Amino acid sequence: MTERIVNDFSITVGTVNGSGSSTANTTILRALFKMGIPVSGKNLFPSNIQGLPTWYTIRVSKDGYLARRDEREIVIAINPNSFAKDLDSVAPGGAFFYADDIKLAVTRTDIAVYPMPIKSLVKSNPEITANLRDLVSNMVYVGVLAQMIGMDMTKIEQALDFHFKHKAKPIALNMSMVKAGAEWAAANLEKKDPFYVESMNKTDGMIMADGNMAGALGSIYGGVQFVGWYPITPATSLAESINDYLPTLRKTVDGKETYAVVQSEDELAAIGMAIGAGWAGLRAMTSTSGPGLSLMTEFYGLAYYTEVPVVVWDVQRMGPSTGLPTRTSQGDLGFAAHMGHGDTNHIILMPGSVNECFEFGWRAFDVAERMQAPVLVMSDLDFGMNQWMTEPFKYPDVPMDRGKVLWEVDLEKIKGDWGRYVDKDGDGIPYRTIPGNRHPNSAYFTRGTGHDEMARYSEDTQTWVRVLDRIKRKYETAKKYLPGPVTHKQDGAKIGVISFGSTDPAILEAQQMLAGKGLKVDYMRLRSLPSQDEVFEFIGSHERVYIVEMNRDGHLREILMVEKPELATKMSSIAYNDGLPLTAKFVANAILKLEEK
Amino acid sequence: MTERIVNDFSITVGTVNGSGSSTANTTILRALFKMGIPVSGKNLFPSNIQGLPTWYTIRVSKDGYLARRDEREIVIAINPNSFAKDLDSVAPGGAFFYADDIKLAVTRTDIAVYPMPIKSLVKSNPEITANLRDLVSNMVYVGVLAQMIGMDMTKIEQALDFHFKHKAKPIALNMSMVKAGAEWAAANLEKKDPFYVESMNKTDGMIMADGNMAGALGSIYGGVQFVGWYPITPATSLAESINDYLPTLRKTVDGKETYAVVQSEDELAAIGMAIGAGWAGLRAMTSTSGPGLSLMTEFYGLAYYTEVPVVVWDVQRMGPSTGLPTRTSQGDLGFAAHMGHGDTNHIILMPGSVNECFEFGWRAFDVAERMQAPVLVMSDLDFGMNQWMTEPFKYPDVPMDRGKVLWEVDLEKIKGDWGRYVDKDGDGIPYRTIPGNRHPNSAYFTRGTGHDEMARYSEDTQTWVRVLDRIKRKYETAKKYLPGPVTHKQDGAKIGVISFGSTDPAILEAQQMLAGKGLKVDYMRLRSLPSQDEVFEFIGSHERVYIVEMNRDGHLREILMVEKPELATKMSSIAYNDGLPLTAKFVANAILKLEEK
Amino acid sequence: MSDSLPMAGANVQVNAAGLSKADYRGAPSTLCVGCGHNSIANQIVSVCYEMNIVPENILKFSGIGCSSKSPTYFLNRTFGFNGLHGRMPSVATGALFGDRSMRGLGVSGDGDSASIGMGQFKHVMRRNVNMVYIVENNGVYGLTKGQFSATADKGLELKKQGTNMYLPVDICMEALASRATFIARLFAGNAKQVKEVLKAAMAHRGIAVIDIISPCVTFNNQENTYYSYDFGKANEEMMHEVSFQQADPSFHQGSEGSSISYIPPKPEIMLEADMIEGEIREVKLHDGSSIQLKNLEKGYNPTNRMEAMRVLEEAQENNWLLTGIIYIDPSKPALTELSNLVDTPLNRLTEKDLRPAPETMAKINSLMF
Amino acid sequence: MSDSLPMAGANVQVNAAGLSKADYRGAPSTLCVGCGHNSIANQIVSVCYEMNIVPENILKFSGIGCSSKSPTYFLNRTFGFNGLHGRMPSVATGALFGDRSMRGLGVSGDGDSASIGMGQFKHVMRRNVNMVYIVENNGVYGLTKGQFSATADKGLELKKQGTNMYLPVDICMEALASRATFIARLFAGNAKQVKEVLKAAMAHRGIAVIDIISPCVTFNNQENTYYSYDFGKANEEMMHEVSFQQADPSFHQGSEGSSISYIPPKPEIMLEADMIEGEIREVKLHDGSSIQLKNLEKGYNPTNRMEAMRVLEEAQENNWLLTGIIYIDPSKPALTELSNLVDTPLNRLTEKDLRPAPETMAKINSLMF
Ligand SMILES: Cc1ncc(C[n+]2csc(CCOP(=O)(O)OP(=O)(O)O)c2C)c(N)n1
Ligand SMILES: Cc1ncc(C[n+]2csc(CCOP(=O)(O)OP(=O)(O)O)c2C)c(N)n1
Ligand code: SF4
Ligand code: SF4
Ligand SMILES: [Mg+2]
Ligand SMILES: [Mg+2]
Repeated sequence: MTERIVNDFSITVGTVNGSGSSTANTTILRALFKMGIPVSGKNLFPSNIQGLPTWYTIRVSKDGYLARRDEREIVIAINPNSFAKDLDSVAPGGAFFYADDIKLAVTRTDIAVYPMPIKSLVKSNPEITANLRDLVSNMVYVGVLAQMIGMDMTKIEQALDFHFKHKAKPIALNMSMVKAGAEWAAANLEKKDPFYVESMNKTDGMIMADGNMAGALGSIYGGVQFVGWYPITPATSLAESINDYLPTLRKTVDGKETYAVVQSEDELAAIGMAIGAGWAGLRAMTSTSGPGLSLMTEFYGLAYYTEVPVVVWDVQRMGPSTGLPTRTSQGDLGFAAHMGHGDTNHIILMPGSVNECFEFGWRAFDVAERMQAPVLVMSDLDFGMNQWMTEPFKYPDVPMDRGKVLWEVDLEKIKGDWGRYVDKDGDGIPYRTIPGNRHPNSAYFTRGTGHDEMARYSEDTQTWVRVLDRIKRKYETAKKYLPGPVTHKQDGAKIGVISFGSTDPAILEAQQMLAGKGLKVDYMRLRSLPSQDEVFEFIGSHERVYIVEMNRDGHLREILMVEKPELATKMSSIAYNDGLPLTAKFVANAILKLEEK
Repeated sequence: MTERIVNDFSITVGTVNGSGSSTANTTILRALFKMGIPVSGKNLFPSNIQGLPTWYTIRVSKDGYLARRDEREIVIAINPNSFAKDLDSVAPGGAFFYADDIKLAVTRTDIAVYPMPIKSLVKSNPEITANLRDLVSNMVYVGVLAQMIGMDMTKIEQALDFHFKHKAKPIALNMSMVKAGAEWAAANLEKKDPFYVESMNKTDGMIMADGNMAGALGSIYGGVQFVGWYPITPATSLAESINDYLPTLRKTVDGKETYAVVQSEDELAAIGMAIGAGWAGLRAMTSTSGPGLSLMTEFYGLAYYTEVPVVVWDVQRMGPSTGLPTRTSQGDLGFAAHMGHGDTNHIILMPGSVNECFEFGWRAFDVAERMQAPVLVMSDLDFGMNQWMTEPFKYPDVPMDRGKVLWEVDLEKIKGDWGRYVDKDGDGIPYRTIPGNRHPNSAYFTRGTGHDEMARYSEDTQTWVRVLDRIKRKYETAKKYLPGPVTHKQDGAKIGVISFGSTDPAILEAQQMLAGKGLKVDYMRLRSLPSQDEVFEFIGSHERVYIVEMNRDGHLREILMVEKPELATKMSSIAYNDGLPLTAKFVANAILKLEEK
Repeated sequence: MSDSLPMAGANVQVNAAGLSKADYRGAPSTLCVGCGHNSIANQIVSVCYEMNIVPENILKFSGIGCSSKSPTYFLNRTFGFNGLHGRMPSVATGALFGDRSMRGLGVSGDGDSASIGMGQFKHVMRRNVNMVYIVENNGVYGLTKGQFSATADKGLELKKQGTNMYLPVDICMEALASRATFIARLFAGNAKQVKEVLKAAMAHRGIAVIDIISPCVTFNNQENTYYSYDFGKANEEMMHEVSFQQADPSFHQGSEGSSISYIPPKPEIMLEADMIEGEIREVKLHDGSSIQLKNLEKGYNPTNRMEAMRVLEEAQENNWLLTGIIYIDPSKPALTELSNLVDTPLNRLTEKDLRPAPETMAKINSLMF
Repeated sequence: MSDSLPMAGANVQVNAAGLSKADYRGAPSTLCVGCGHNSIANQIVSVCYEMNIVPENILKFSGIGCSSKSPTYFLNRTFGFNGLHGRMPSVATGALFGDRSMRGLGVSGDGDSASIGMGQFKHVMRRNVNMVYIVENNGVYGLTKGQFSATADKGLELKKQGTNMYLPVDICMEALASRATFIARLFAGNAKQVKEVLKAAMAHRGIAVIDIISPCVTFNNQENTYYSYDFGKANEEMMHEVSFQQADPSFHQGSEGSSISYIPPKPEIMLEADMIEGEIREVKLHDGSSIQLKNLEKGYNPTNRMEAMRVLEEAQENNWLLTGIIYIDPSKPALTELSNLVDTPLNRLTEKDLRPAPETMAKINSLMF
């Protein structure tokens, strides 16, 4: 046998959608995390509810790399229908665990093979009645795996304790099957692969969460008051999590609500309601994915031109059209940047970690209300629905920014001398009053048709140009309210990489890989659009810059080229999207290949 | 008095929406046209039905320039509410005709002023009963003007004859008021301005038409079979004209219909129906403007990815949002190019004359069926609703291209060995069968979700990438089926101008103006996107290229920069849009100013 | 600006809210002279004045159309949102959460609500949003110059459109199916009834759907304009020929088919005498056609759904325009009452109310694995 | 590819169209075991086979949802279009003009038709498009994992959703209001009735709306899954705790709230014995709740709109699931019959039929001023 490989491999479970393995997989993930080993878990699932092949892949990385890897060192095969494929996918020298009731030939000899008598172990436990068998059978492979790679049993028990909220009965039941698996493995299997885990302390102070829950919590800490939403994968759990947490976090002591969540009849209504609420002074939002975003186009343009603050989360999935609803992508960017007929430009926030999903959750409202504009937060399925190790959520470090709002007292002070679209401060941002303001000068009429500074209907050509130019100016002002880029430098690097969103871990890892091969690159992660000067200084100061993104056409590069044509030729596109999260290897290889040319 | 100015000035009538002056104005336009003088007529009207100020402006140009001019040499003021503004707007040395029942002071002394006793002349005609007075009163100013600038009375009579379809009674009635006006003017007014018209032969063989009617006729000659549409200014008259002409041009001898036109409940349904029809093998289309286009976004992405031929006309008005529904713009381009979430790229046809509205009307179907793709034809309000002098419509010079379609016999020949999305010819364009094909191998399932070459549902990552890359390749192929650019060169020009659509006359005129000032420019008008190599050769071979367009952000420039980053720095933007058609003066001044820098 | 605000002078008559009628006015109408929509706007002004409603306590909403322009023409001192075509309901639904003490007052059209807006219209009723929802119903798209809307009568002929092949959407029947809690049908020309029913609607909690037949004097049935009763027979043909640039679907067509050159101003159609319960009265429209108004019978019980369906079906079969309050259910809570909202208007809450306390952060983090 | 086509072998039973049952099959279902949608797909196969329908003479349509996936699972030899969420009607409307000899067969869901698709659903009925329009109604969004649809019962409780506050949209009442020409309500578990009524619907010209109650065995009422009648009481609590990762809206929540780990396979709910006219029968669902099926009375006259409304209202008040053909009007022409189309299918016309003759060009040009 070769050398031990510790805390540096991937585990993939091939199973069936709806078969209950997610509890087992989460337990593995959580136990490893509790052992102090950096992990990330990704669910590769079909757009169906029950019965189709699903994979869950866990990366174990002592170095803290969180990106997906293509290599599968350990594969656990539970699904007869994907058995052959799963067997094929094991990396040479890897380990293959499988349910021994799958009566298919295991032909490979370059890997360690471990059959597991899952069915018989479950049956032999008298405590488990027939209808519970399917449910707990997955715990057997947890036990077998734990035994073979050296997982800490107490951590598994802790994981189950957390999962089942300290309820003794299910914990004991599940734990009994874990133990049965482990004991059977100890007695019957001989270790033939090099993969082991060992406790470390690299997860201290970290949490694990998915981006939708983070975004939901962030929104709640941002004071969200109105959510209009319509279900769509992979955005659904964002609104649902808001719904879940609001009562605990935001009800008043006497049980009253400071918010409203309405599941609307479709996305047009969802954003329409949110715009109505935003106009009426509430921190309002909606969340959706590609098809819903397309449907929101007309309303988005209305919010742009009427200057109504509203936050829209786009948890991206693979498009165009219905596409692959359960695969990840960054393909909506180009569309979102031009969303709505006529001249528009939009503010886009691009969280690059689950932690930032939380942060941008609250920050988006500050930006929207400050700028009096729709703000799009672009997350994706990989963030939204997968478990990520991340820094703990940080309580907002700045007070809420409610923007330029005039209430009764304010209007009295200025003797009602006020116009909705007057650029009093020269920054392009006007003042607004909020319906419910009872001052007799407070009211104005909001419309998507041409209007002057006093919000009166106008078809005057010069007025039109003036208002639209002022709005454009407002988006210049926006830059100073938007989160700037984050840069990871390497001494002496001449080439740069720019990216955004969930590609971050792959690029950070690729940066190390490339350094290992002697190629130094500086890496800048954008966090918002429109871009600050810093971004172009970065591009300008490098010989070449690779713009890495998960789509076909290289949308971010297009946007940056348009913003700074002088630098266009410095920007090369590395755009690829097959629906799976990017790997470091892909990024490193792509850069190497382009550098060779 | 100064020198006579012949056939080179503008006439503007300031009147009230719904007051019946359009017959009078069209009569002037038509009579001038019949005198052989190049003319263009533009209606500047409010988004209302009755009672608000409206202007009709006629350009008379011996040189054949058809662009709008800002200068108003002759103004006819009929509307008390716009009287002061109208008076103000007369160019120094110009002429001001006004209804003398408007009791407002005429303060200017630098112009010729002609009061017209419209009310009393109408009243004094015993043939005109009270309820007809308002209707025919406008003919008085036609007569006065005709007399003062020397219009040919027989041509006016011909114009009325055409207008009233040879019906003697209304012709006589209207003509009597024209004459009354002319006679009164001859007897009472002294010519104090230099503006005259004289017959010439510059309109021989030309026609006058609006772009919506041209597009409608073009569509009919293109064999349109299904129209799903929803009313919206300024697109409405396109579908309505199709509806008008279809029975005459396309019913069979026994009165049966070869087409169907459905006014749908909204734009989502309009394009949905058209896509259904296109899928079912019909030449199908819809027409709309900005807000409707925004609503079509999701369906447009579906058509892109399912590869259904469908033609969408966007008769642009001023956006964003509801904007200025009765003002023109080219502001939808940037949005349209990225329409739909996920990666897309679209074929856009951009007619540059009313004649091309006809031509692209039929050609769009050929392109859509050949490419199996949605095709957007971008017109605008200026084309769509104004009267343009143009070459006669030319019967299509190529047979219909129905693209790669397999019927029963074809399938038999290849023994049913066929897959909907197989790229058999290597040009990215697959073969399709059409519902109604009774061959047992003909059927396939169309879906917006991931699918393989056999049209089977697929979530396979490599299949996804393959299909999407193939579609991208298809758009490369498209270039050879698309109308290429039209170039107007000037010997030795070092700078270029690129534009598209209804800016054409302004730029052609500006080209002459600039030449007059010693600045030679080559001008290329794009007629489609994606762009052919020619376009970049043009840019590459000039020192600087100005991209002129009617929007705020310079969309065409953005698109071209993205297509050819190497040339990005050569492209400067001249983008301006106040809702009015562009003037040559604006273009020339903008170029001069930028050249000075 | 402050000087644009009308203030009640010393000897101006004021209502119990201390406001004069001028405080309820809007901008001057830009609709056609004689348009039914104008008279509805006037009634809204009167109703709010007479009910002593403070304009700031209302929120105005509309979609897109001639009808949807109306909110500009009443209640200048009221916040208003003129949204997108067919999407008034969603905007209103969200906005009314801002301060739930406010009542919504929406004006839409038949195209806006029954064509493009059908989905939102149905769902806003189901949610019982706290607003008066007026459909100014003319069976036609006014603002885009006369196409059939979904409430156009079957068999109606319009220029450029041909004959309408479909049965009309019945706004009140739709409201019943969607369980709106207040449903009425009115005729814009019956000012007295419009005023009375509007008052009841304003006083209702939850959605009050009012289908007001409001003839488009310019486009509805324009083909027959020359049959108009107040135009002399002698000039009929002439008027027709002279006033319209015809869109004749033949080879003899002029080239500017889609624009109407001249729109003769017409007086609003108003009832001359009040109607009594159960009365049936014929009213002539400008285009020469007539409608049969029928007031609901005395003793009609508007709280019974089956009865409401019956009278609507009966009216439809008899070609009556049935007017009055067709259905009412005062018991159902409005959407904003279904949730247990704090007393302070949501839009007056501050950071203290909206941002969970810092202590909660650690607790939340402890839940994350 | 040609080899994928099932061909009737020598000793395979064939129908009058010469086709075997296999010729009507679709791809294997990927829906949950026990889903009501599957049994409907099976009935469609049987009906088409028994009616000797040539599969190429049908066009399949659907929107998005579990239900909308169904068309993949029947009639492989039929062209199908799985469009956008809620927009099946428009695609079908356009497509059926291609060859008007074809009959449309659409499958949608309650979310697809009554929520996002309400507008198109109402308008396709008004236009009487020539298709069977099945709503596989489960009161829930299946494919997005269990949110309330617009047909969810008031008071229904769902995980992560709380309690539904709104009354359900009644598909049949909506169909009546929109004047659909064939309206039926069925229960997926009553295979015999589904088959019979489907046959009648296929034979109808114009739109046939069929509201089929098709329980979602996975999400509808999942909160109460442990009350399910075929699960032993003893294991209830355990099953509940073990099978779901709860989305407990409290501080004790796990972090993966939105995913369901385990979905126990359940048998389809099928009636054991035929029902007779007028019969009322209670049927238990997997979640332990039950529905009261009521067959329409003998002698019920389905051609009377008022009667149809009455029985629907009555059923609603009594909480009956009324099944059978509720309304039928065979006299109204379908949309494609309203126009005077040529006999040749439009999609078989060629340039000669479609492009006006060259001579017409000069004539047209002469009209342009
Ligand atoms: C998305 C969209 N589609 C179309 C239009 C054009 N449009 C403006 S008003 C209108 C119809 C209005 O009809 P209705 O609601 O009946 O109002 P009316 O003018 O008859 O009072 C249409 C189609 C639009 N503004 N937006
Ligand atoms: C525009 C759009 N919004 C949302 C979705 C997500 N989505 C897919 S299916 C579905 C609900 C389907 O519910 P229903 O029609 O009742 O079908 P069921 O799954 O219950 O059979 C939703 C909301 C989508 N695909 N497209
Ligand atoms: S067009 Fe008709 S609906 Fe519009 S304002 Fe005029 S009369 Fe009223
Ligand atoms: S989730 Fe429900 S509706 Fe969807 S397939 Fe499963 S049982 Fe059927
Ligand atoms: Mg209307
Ligand atoms: Mg459903």
